[in-house]
Amino acid sequence: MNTINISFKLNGKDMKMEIKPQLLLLDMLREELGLTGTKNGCGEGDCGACTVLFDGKPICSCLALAVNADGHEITTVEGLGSEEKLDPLQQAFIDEGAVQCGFCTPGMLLSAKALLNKNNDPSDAEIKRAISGNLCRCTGYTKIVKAIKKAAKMKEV
Amino acid sequence: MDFVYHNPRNLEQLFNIVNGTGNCTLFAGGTDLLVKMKKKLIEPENIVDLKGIDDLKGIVPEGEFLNIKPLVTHDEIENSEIIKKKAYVIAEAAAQVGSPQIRNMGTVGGNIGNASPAADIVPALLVLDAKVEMQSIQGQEEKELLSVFKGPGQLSIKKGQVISNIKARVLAEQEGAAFMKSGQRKALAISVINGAVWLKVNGNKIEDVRIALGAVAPTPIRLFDVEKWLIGREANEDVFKKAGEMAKEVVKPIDDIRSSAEYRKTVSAAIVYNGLKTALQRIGGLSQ
Amino acid sequence: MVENRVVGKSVKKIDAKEKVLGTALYAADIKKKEMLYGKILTSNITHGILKSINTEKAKAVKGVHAVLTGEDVPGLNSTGMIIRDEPVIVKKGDKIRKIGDTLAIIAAETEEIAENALKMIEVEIEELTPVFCPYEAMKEGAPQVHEKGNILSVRKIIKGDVEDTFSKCAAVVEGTFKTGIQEHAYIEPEAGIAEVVGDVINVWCCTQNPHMDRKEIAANLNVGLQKVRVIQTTTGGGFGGKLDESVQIHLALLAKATNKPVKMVYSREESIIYTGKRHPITMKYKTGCDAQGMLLAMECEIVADTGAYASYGPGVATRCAVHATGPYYVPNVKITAFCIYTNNPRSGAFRGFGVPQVALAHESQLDMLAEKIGITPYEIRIKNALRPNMKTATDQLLEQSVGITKTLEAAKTRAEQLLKIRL
Amino acid sequence: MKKKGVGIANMWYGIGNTGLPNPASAYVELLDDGTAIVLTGCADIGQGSDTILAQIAAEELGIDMDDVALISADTGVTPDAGKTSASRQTYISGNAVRFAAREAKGVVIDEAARLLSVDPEKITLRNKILTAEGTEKSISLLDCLNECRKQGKLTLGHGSFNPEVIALNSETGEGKPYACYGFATQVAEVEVDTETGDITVLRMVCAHDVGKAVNPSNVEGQIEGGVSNGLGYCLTEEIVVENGVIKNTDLATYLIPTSLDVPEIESIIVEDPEMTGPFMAKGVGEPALIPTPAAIANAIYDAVGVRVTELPVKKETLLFKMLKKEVS
Repeated sequence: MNTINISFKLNGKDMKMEIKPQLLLLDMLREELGLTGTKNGCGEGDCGACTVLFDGKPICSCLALAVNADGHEITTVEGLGSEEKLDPLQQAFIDEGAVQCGFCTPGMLLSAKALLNKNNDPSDAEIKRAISGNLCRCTGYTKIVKAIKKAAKMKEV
Repeated sequence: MDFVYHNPRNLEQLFNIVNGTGNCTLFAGGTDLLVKMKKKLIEPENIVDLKGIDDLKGIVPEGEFLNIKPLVTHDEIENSEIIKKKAYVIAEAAAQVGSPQIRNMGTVGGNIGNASPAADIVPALLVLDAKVEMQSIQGQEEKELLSVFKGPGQLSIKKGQVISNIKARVLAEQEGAAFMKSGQRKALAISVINGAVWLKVNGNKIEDVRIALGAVAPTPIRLFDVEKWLIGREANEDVFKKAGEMAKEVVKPIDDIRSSAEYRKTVSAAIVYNGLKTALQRIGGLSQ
Repeated sequence: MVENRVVGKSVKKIDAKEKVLGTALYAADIKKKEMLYGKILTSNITHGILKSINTEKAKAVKGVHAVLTGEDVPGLNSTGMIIRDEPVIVKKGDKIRKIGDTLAIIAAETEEIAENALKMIEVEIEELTPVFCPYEAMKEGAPQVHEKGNILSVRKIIKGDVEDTFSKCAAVVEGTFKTGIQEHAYIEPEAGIAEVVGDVINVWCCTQNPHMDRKEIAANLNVGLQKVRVIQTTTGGGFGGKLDESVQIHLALLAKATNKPVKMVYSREESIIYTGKRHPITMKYKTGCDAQGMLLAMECEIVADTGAYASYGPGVATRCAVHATGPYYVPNVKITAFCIYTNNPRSGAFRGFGVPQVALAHESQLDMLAEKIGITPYEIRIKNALRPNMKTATDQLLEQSVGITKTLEAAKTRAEQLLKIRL
Repeated sequence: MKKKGVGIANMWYGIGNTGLPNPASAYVELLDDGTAIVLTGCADIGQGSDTILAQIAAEELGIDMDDVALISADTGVTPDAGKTSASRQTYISGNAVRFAAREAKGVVIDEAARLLSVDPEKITLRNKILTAEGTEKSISLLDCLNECRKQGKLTLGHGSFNPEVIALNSETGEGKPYACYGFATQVAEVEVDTETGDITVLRMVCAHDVGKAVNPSNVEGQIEGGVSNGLGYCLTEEIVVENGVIKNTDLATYLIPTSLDVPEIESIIVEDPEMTGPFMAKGVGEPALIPTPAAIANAIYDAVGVRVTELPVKKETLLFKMLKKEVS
């Protein structure tokens, strides 16, 4: 089987990979790179659990080919913050009780991150719209919206 | 999934691949294509990825038209200053597609290429008198957007042809437009029925009008009879209401998992009526 | 009283940090050396007899380590939370009762190999007439889903005399209410991984009850409970849907057969087809009250379609019956709740266990009565709400912590403020 | 035209299995340094039982949340706590953990009583200090544990709880199906579009009697999530089955609420203490969803005069019913 060499930025680091062109971005992240923070909830772009940032914009990694990362920048939840230094969004999600089962959380955080990067004072309506591609079955979204609003006002933790 | 991957960098390479290779499937945003592949509804032999071709990207004004290249995403349309100013009805439609993720991935060319009767962007383009430019190794051809749809998932396009541009007429003074959608929920919803309206008034009179509906027939449609009836009449609520009633009589939708045909018929009246009303309001013709 | 230090405080969830970091391990995130992937061959007919199954070709596929059929289940080959009525793998000669019944399971080196090998299993099924409507299924002569008949359970609650009381009511309302089938739709589809270490079978999986899983695995592998260890992985929602067995027993069988770690992750489609749903229920209600709106009698017949297997069906139907009056004092009650087998998808536990269904009925009936009597929906509720030292339909004396009048008042006050209305 | 309506619905919900035994158990070990390990079979599926049970243990042991490590749902290590279902874990496993903690605590209390020469009943443990009530005498938990170890005493506890129920009579249903019940009232405000049948839930006001909210934020989370789940059940969620075959097997055709579908949710926690519950708590997980469809259905009637008799309320069914009634 043919392989293709790609180079891209992953969570701020330069990466080079040799991959099969059929490989999905989600599978490259989870299976080849062990970045299992990105989840597979439906595989068809209906739930948003697999959301990653592609050049800063949220996309469904389950519907993207890994080759398309070539020359671009990918951010996953692992690139958002670390044990020592949480992203304000991550801190706000903990503080506000915005996490229940947690399966939608990584994708939700990334959609929120993309919003806050372009709008540091979003309204509730703007927040709800920004996360409307991320299904959550546990929280009813209420505390998630609050957490994002709070994070917008927080300085780096 | 098992396919040969092609990654042309320009149109010439693209045409060489499309002509020199067996069955080719064009890959733009991937939001529909990959779903179909995963469901094994299609099993393409050759995937031709268009994302490396810069000639297929960008929004360029040209006189009375806007050139919207096929790889422009729904998100780019929604946020394009020029579209928001001169062809806002397309931005309005793009904003209602799927979810932020899908809008960042899905493209206008892909939305047309899928030939889904429920595509949101299509009715908006149709009421802006959109043309499609098809390019192939033999040259270029321009068609009315409406004429390229043959049926669900079927496009009237010759082998080797690629959609290379979509031209939409900009809105002028005294021209208003609106996009309407009825989905089963407020995001991530495929339209149960959608529609767009474009209206040009002269004083109180309707000088010209275009109405398009989606998900009421095997392809998106224009309501030519209703448009003809409206031209020359006064632009007011009663006339719009009547136009809605007429729309209900001309559409021939089907039952599916999203809705019954009867519902689509009934709601087409509301879509047309509210569309006309909103379009007129936007040119200051009716109080809000 | 001393004030609590921790209880009553909104402390941060202890698992939140690993979840926001993406480091929490869900079953699908676990990888083991030499791990195999499990897949299931399921029935695409609703009712029949498995006449023959030939797995030779599938077994011969390179990369396939095991193909198991019903014959290969060393233990009971049955599961079920209340009644053992569901085969783990339908055995040759046995019955298929719904779409998605397991006919064979496979472990292979990749998911793709497993999927391709599944297609090579040859199956012969004798189709039987199915029954899909629970009312049809209750009739004599209907196709029998299980040998013991289609009426799985009947729960009766009888108090006082409804017939006599209805004739004395100032207002009586009647209605039939139907509810649809709901899917749990947790965002994490079912997943697990099993590995035999020494003589202990370890199963890591998403679940709502690892101890029940252990019991089911042990019974079907015919080993002692001490030889099975079930470890719940971070679970991406359950809502009742992860109470029944999904991947657990299949994984344990495959791990034992191959002596390698085996992982199984349901696709969304598999999750929807294979797992339980919320019971669709039809409720015929009749409720009467006096001229002041005090409830006097309620009669209802509840029919729950549990599909092909019991799962939590009898429990759901019983809960419907017990909760059928709503939180109100009703002196005369006649409730019958049936749980019926059909060849529909299996219904099971789902957040609320039948109570959301009856709530639609009794709450609609209360509004209907209030309208007839000429009082508000709030008034009829506060008048009839249970209070301490009142008895329920099952004659249970409620002694304390009966907060319904308080919730009514609190909701009314806040709603009136927020919505600027009078309730 | 858009019409607004308001509906109200009540619910009750028996906590635990219906008229059947459903025990839970737990182990607690108070360690040398005053921290503790709790072992419970209770499966946290995201609703937060790990946190709730750790809170209960910390409270009972008079130590901080950070001092508690909780290991749950591993049959190799943890004792059986029954199912995470029937809204039973706060009430039943909560009691089991509390009793286990109490037993472990009993060892240090006895030791403190011996050291301080008072009756064990007089000893309280709070903030890691054992105090003899009505005296100035006290000893730190750490010192007391140290003394225990010198005596060769480990500080272990086991607890189990089985709610008191009476099986239902098969003919009359008489019995005591549950030891306690949760109660709730929800009010829905909706808007119905009379031209399309579109139903928008604008606001939900939800008052829930939980006995005692062990973690108020968590209780709100359950209510908000339950309302969302109930809203979907009421309006858009339906598995379509034809001849035993499910027609919608993906999340593009099985529609759960998105962030744009869920309204403002006002949660009101009502605490009518449950005397048999751990710190007077009972459950909330399922109650959160139960009255939601009924409240929305009653609000739809209030808005347009059409009585909902089937779930989900399809907008097309509603539209045609409205047209028949000539709602305008």
